[in-house]
Amino acid sequence: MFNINSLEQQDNQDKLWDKVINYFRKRSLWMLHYCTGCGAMELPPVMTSRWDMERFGIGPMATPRQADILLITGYSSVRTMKRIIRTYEQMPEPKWVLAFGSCTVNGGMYWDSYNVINNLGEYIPVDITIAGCMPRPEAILDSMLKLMDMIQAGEAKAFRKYKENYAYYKANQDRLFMERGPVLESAALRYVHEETEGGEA
Amino acid sequence: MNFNSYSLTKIAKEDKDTTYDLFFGPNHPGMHGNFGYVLDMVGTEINSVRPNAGQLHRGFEKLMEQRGWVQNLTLVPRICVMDPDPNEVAYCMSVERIMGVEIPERAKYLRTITLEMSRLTAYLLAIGGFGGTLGHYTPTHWSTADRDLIMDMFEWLTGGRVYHIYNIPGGVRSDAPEGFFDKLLEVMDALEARLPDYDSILFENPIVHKRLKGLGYVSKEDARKTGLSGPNLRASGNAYDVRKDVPYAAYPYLDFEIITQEGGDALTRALQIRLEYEQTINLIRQAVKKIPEGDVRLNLGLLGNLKVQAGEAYEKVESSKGEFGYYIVSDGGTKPYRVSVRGPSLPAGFLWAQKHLPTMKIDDVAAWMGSLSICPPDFDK
Amino acid sequence: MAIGDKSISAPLTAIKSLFKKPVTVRYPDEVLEVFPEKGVSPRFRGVHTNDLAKCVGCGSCERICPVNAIYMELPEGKEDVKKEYRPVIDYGRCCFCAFCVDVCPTVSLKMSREYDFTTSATMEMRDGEEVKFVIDEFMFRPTNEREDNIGYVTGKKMKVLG
Amino acid sequence: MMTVFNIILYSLFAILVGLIFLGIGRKVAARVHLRYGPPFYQSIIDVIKLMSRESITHNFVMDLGMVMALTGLIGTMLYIPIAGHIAFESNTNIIVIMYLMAIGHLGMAMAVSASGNPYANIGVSRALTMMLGYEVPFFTVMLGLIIYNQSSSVMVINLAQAGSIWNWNIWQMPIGFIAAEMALQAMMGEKPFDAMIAPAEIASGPMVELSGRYLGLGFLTKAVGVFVETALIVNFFFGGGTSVITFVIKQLEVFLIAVIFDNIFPRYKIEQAVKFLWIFPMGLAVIQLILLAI
Amino acid sequence: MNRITVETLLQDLASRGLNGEKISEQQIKVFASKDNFVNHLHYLQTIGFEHLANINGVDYIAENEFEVVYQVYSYEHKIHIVFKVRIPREKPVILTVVTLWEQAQFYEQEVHEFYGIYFEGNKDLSHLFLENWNDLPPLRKDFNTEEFSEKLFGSKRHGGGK
Repeated sequence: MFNINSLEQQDNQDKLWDKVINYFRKRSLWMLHYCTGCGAMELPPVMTSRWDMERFGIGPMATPRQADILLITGYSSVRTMKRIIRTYEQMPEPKWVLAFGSCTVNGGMYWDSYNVINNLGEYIPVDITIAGCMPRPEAILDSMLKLMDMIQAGEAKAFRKYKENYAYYKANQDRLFMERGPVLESAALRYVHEETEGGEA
Repeated sequence: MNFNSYSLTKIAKEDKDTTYDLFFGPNHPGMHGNFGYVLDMVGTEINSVRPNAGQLHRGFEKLMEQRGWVQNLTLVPRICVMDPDPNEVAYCMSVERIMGVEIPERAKYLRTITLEMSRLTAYLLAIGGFGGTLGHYTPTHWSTADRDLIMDMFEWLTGGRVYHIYNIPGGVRSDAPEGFFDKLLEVMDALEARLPDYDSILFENPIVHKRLKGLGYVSKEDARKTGLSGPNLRASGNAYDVRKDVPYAAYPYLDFEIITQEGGDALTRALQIRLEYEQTINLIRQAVKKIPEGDVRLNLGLLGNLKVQAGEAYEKVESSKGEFGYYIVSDGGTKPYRVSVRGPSLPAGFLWAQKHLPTMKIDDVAAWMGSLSICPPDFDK
Repeated sequence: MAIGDKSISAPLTAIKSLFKKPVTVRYPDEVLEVFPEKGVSPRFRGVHTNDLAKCVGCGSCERICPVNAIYMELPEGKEDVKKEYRPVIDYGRCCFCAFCVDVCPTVSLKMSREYDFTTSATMEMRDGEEVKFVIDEFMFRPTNEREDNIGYVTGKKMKVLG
Repeated sequence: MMTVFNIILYSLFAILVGLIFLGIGRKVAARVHLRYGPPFYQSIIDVIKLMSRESITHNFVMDLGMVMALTGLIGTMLYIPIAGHIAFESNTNIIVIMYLMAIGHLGMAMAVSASGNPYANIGVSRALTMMLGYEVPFFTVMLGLIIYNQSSSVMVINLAQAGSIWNWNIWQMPIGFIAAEMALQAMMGEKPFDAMIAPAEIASGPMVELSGRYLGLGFLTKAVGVFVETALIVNFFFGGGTSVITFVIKQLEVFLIAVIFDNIFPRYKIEQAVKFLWIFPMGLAVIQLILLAI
Repeated sequence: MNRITVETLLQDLASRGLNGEKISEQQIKVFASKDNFVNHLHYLQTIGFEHLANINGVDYIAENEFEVVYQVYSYEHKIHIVFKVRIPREKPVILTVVTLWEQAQFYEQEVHEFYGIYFEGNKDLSHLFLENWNDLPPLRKDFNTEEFSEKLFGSKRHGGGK
């Protein structure tokens, strides 16, 4: 099974090899082609000719197995959250999460919506967060460059936090996805339709 | 040769063990937005389909009841990311209808210009989408870069690239900056000069014809009855355009014809977008030429505390995907009592998916979806 | 030839784009040169700046904010009266609509052309239980200073919503 | 001992050249898109990164299949002369090449169908169908070459074209060359014949479940594949090369033509692609064969 | 068929026992009872109102009634009808119009999901958008979305600050 101690040992080993491999990792970041919200609208300009992120070796990939970065582009509804977590857990390590836009920090526009989660950091570990609604292409590129620096320095290790604190994340996730009773007391007012009754009406 | 006629497939369809569920989306490169279909498959053929919606549901209509009349303007453009301005305009028009006010002429023209610019961005994305779904990335790269020219214009005019929040009840927020219209005309020339390139690489490409011809046929009658609107409706031969039939903004003063085509398949719908793209450039030029001087906004008092008298109205706007309608009920307070949004994509995304997809193979799903310009956020709400 | 007729030779004309100049803006080295000034447009709605001397703590921005991103806070060491309060802006909520700028009666609150607001410290685990969220880092507090002070220009009339 | 050394040297050379070709291809594609694109060594970085990542395997067959795909293609490469150098001399090596080239695809098919993902299965069935589509015309052209040269050795065909540029087979049998180019497009999986990858349809098909090392091996297979296929065309139609450098430049030209066509056409559906391959290149190849027979 | 105007349409509908009001030159609203509204809609369909734009609910909690609104438009006459049917809140049951318009299936599913209104005769009223939902249908006025968000997602009115 997974052992936290071994991880710490790994962290302490600051070998030259790690630095070399970090260079290759930062120069070839493949992101998952999954638009979770409206922030994805600024991705096409960044991916295509105008800003051309392929200059840095960043490109879109079709499936989570091939991807290094998961972009959470904007708000995520409960249903999307489920898919995000499933996707995140399918990605092989090392993996990084980039959160786009205000919605991922504190709910953004949809802070009081009944179907949108408020803080992404409660459910999966995030490496970089960009504010903006939605962030400009330049801001996206800036954050990518910053992520590259972090990878080179060996700081981008949020995916390890996920393993270390799995119980915390799991509890938060379960709160959304497990079979649960009504959240509000007003649910008792619900009208349940019976077929026979409907026939008379 | 119809592959469905193979008897093996027929046997397989009846056998429960040979069918399997395939999740086409939400995490799929061919999917437009965060949406999905659960396909019941036999081999590579689709047996039946179940739309897997709700990933984008935010409860807009509920949130709008919680916020003030003007505050809602930040919410409405987010209903359709690709084409946000029709939402703003439709919302403002509904509010103005209830209040019974008429906006200044210059504001009408500015609204028209933003609407048409927004339509251009959406059409360019649609052209890119056709390329992307058919595996042809050159037009995708070109069109997204060209789209940025208009985004720059938007940024100059309104201060926002994607969400402009430019229209408010009573007009628009600010006048155009100096030199804006000249630059806009330059951009229009540049975009028109690019059209032959798109023609040659996409619309005249024999393989594109081969892929799209006959795909997703919608007959004239069906298109009217099932609530399709916009380019989809016109590509099936129905001359219906909200801009002509229920004129709004400055469209009554502009000179244009409704473009219709017979055909009703994906290729016709792609060409429809191509033709309307040209028309849109023409409309912007006309509007820029005719724009009068004057105020851009009515004085409706302190807009932060705007109150709208009790009443209701349904106003619609022709967006790049079809008819966007806002039905607003006011009880005389500082917040709307009910805002209901009619998105154009629902009939195509749900109903036509169940009609069309079971006759297709997995190859065509993405191209079919792009051709009907399905935009999931507007039915997910 | 009508628009959209099939043509086998037409796609080959795309080869000429090989010899055109790319449209790419190589971002960290180059910036946009579309507008009268370099970089983003003069009207761009970026992060806020607040002229603390001009601000009168009226709270108009707090009331108009559609997303409850603004609340009034008393800076440290100030007397507890209404006019000493200053707005705090939460970029975990802000949707950059600039309504707050439009209603500001003294034109002290403005939006700069700066757009970069990125942070890497998303969360911190303490004993595997406590979590410090990034929320606090996304606050624009009265003590914060920003240099870019070009400001959001609203056009002919300064106050658009008032 | 020398043979082992040779094999390692040849395969490293092929991998390196193939990867750089892929990088240059991306650069050229980017220029067609009006952008700058990645540096030409990007593919090498990608592969090294993939090799260093966590790899998720589903079972033993998956490991075996990916290795088999790579070794199959490297094996093919050893029978192809590169500017006169060849690892294994053989009199009838066209037959061997024909046989070995299929192994790459079969290994891939084994590996990805072991993952059990329906997209991967659809992708593999498409790849094998496509193989059926392009092998028939390509080998018909090869048959023409064998008849023309009265030999099934690539070396002999190669040497027969030596001397003047007008001795090249591209002038002797231009119709056959066009057929071979079309088949090559399908062989390299470039558009319009990339139905087996098709991200927008089946989410990159065979590669759906591959991660880390397996995807890296897939990339290497692709790189060696590009090397082998372009080398065949250069040997058959462009007279090989006097030195390794001219040989590689000729290969690059052949590859770039494929890349440009890749960027100006969308993809055919699989049944359309096979139909096309069996009508046009096949027809041309048969015409060429008849012309040679007369 | 002659092009009909708003006035003649209102007269025509009044003769069939439907009250209507003019909203604008091209728009009217019509009130129907829940017993025979399907017949009226069918009649409207036969005289050219063939485009069903939307079906939506409105919750009039003060009057203890739901309203189901059918947005119907005629391509021929260029008139939009806001067709309103009221039903009691305690027993929200109404007849389906799937037989008239196929797309009504999904609009009705949506209204059912958001208001808990049952459409008699509609075979599939499963949830389209919400998953794992055990509370009141969310668009009803007695459902408090902010409280829900606070309890499930831990949102706060004023972010992380106060």
